[in-house]
Amino acid sequence: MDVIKVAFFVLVFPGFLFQFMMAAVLEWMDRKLYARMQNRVGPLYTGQGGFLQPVADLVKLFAKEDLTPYAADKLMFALMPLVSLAAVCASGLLVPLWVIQPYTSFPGDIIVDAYLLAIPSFALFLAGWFSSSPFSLIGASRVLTQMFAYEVPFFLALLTPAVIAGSWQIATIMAFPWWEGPWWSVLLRAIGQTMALGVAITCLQAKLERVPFDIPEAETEVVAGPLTEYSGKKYGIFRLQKNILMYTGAALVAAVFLPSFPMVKLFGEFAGPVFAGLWLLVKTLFVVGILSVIRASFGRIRIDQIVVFSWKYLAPLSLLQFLVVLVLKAQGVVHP
Amino acid sequence: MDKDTIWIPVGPQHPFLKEAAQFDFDIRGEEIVGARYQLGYNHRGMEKACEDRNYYQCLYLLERICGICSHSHTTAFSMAVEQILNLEVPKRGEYLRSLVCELERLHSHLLWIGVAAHEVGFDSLFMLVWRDREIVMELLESITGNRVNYAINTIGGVRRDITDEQRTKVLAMVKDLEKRMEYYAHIGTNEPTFVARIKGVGVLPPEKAKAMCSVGPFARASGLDLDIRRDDPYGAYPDLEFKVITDTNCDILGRVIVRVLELLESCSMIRQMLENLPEGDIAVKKVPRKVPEGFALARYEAPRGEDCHYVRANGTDKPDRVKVRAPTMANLEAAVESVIGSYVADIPIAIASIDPCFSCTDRTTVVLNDVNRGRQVMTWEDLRKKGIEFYRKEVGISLS
Amino acid sequence: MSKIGAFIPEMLRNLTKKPATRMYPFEAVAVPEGYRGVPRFVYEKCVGCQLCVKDCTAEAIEIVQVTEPAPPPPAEGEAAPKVPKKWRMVLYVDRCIHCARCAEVCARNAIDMDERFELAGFDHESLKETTGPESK
Amino acid sequence: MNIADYPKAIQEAFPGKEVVQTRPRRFWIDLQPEELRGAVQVVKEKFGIFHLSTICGEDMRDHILANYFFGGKVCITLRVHMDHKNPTVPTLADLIPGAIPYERELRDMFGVDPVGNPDPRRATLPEDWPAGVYPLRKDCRPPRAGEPWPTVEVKTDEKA
Repeated sequence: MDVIKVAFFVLVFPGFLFQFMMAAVLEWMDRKLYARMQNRVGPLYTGQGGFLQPVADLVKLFAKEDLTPYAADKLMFALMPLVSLAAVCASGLLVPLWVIQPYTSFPGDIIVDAYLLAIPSFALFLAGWFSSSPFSLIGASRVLTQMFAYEVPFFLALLTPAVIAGSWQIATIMAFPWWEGPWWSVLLRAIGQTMALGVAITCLQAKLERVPFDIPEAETEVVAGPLTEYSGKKYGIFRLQKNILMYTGAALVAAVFLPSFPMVKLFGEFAGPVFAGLWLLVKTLFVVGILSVIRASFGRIRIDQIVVFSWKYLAPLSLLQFLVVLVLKAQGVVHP
Repeated sequence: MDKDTIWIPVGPQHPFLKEAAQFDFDIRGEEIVGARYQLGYNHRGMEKACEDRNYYQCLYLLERICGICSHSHTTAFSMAVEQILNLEVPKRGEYLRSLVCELERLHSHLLWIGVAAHEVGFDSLFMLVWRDREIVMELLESITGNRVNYAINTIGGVRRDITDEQRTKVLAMVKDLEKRMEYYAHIGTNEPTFVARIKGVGVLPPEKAKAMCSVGPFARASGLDLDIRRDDPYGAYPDLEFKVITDTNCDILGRVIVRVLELLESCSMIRQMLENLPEGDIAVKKVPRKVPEGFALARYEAPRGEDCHYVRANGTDKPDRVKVRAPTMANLEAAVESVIGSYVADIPIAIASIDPCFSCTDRTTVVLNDVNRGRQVMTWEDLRKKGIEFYRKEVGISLS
Repeated sequence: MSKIGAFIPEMLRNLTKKPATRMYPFEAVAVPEGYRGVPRFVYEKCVGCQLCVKDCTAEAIEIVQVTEPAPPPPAEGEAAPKVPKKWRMVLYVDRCIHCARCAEVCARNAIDMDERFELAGFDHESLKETTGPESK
Repeated sequence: MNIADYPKAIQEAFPGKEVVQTRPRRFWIDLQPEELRGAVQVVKEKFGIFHLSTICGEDMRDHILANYFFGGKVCITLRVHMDHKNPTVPTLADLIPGAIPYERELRDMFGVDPVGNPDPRRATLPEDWPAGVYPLRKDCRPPRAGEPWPTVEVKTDEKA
């Protein structure tokens, strides 16, 4: 019985099938918002309001011819899409859709999640490196350079709520009663959290390689960067991986930074987890909406500019808010 | 080339190139240390083809040199032929020609701003600018009968008159558009991610621009005070009041500023022309089909710069030689040189900053079978057969 | 001075605006007056001077005489009745560049431009249009 | 300088040459190839016209003509007449670097050798274009619609 439960957990909910659905929904929402902000209509004809367009795109890609370059390392070239997909799907399992999740919720899962989210970038780098084309090589080196720029601020930002809650478990961080304590302590915590949220969302945008940080895949400069040689199924898997990454990354940010409510206490044993899950999804949509606005309002910056931006502004900012939180903690105002 | 240097080919097919051309860059890390270009992918043999066609056929053939500055090429060509024929185009005809020319400049510069934004990944600006460009395109369609190849010129004048209704429509459009352009000027010079990509990139010092014979907004952004409309006036321009916009930034920011300010200048010129539109004929009534022997050079300020047409007539109804020098040809060498020393990421925007149009630049080729190398020109049918055969043999899919 | 996020207000404003996209293939687009479509041939007016053929840049026009069976020989002592020549135009729409030079050069106004613009076909043959009197 | 003063000044600057004026702002001067560089210096220094608009080659049947258009407020055209057999012209690459692409085009299209041009590559023709075929000369005639495409047996130009 347990095997079936685990299989359901991994493959259906909140595993692959659910993540696939969320990826499709979020991509549709992102594309629609992006289009409307540019005064266009966006996807329109597949399903109601183009709702099925992401799925249709994926089906089309899977039906297309799959080419492997002659000079590429065949094994790594084929393996990298799967590795990155596996990593993001695993990280999706860690997102607590209800309060305490069986099998995957354990103390320290936020660290594991952060590392799992870093694997796709490495996979992308290796994919570009082993496809042996000049554009792929440039793209691969850009992936790595960019990763050094955003990864450290992202980790520092994720630490803030963990330090406030005094736990390395996402579910515990979510359950932290943020409304308790004197008003100024709540306010200070909120300021620290907001700064961390800004840093985290910026870094998430860089992790997802979207404008203004789509430097590795800059279409007009290096064709598609590391993915230049990919086509058909392998490219489809990379695309799917990117969309699932958008869901898991946004869900992680939404879970640890945006306020949660004790749903179980409010709505009871049965309805509580359902409401908790729905609330998390609403927060995820909100984060993706912000990501879309960022994507629409900026141009792409250069690789040297993102390194400068990240180490001049993002890293000091994340250090600063971390310091604020540590001081608050030492003064004993964090724990009510 | 040492072993640290990678050679990257950009083109003939590359997402940033809207037309085919080959650029080779030697890069070390992200820095460019060498650049070359090779043209010829868009050769269509137009100069040669003109020698086999009569003047009217040439006129509409030359209109197809380029989809953006189609009016420039026909105006320059008909100006050259009119010079040989000693025709005096009626004032109203001149005004209408210049009106379409300025409208074309509006849509060309708006197109360029959109393309430049797209090259640096600023797709929202690209979409909004092109949305507003559509207004100009529709006006041109209603005035001339087509969106792209206006075909309003004929030798000795223009073919269509403008109605009062269209006149008020153009004036209203100009008023709306001016407001939008001021907004784009604000965004183009203030949005930090956009400015960071264009400031100090692709620098072309004035001396170099002078030596490389640059033309148009590209040269004016380097501080060269060149404008055929003022230096060698034609059409309605002697009667109009306008400033020649120059900028001393010498980089892509300067080119954006020059183009945006030229848009506003064009708007004011359109208003002047429509308000003082003279009455009378729009074209010379009787134009001889045979052009007497002679030669003429017409210079014309196209949206991208100076457009030169040289025509030699030999007394028949066909020209003996037509030479077209499009502005991109003059600017390309300088643009490619200005990239050296900047980053790989700057290639698209630096090349695009001259508003390149390779169709304008290339014009001749004939495909011949080369027997010595055993290479043969493949027909479409042969290629298709070969593809089907390949798939049957190698992949095991039957496509037929 | 540069301002971070100078474009965000415009983006958010656009969310409430109606999209500028036109649903073209599903909703018809009206062409303006005087649009240059495809040459339309009025064969009653044509005198077969071939000027349009000469001036067509794309060599897309052919004007051919309609061959008709010879009229019955006239009766004795009568002059042969004058049979006007009839012309037929073969237009290769795939070559036509829609410059309207043929309409402009025609002295008899036998050609004008219609307003068609959705011209496509799977082969050259389907884009060949013949207008003129039916040959008997 | 006023537009009206130009004819006299140009005639003075090129003594012994016939200056043809077709329009108020168009001047045409016939030269031999070896006089070209001196004339360019005069145009640059005396009239301050640094802008070479373009170079236009022409096949005049009995000889080859290259027009150098210098465009400022007036357009001075230097017309260089060359032999049909072995046309050569001194390069302007050191005086006006912007002339390099035009000279390459001239070489491709008319077989005129710009002696001293630093760029030996083809300008616009494909790399396997047969050597010795110059498309814009009058003896090279492209096929019209309906005619078969020609197959020429020539040695491929290896240096390109």
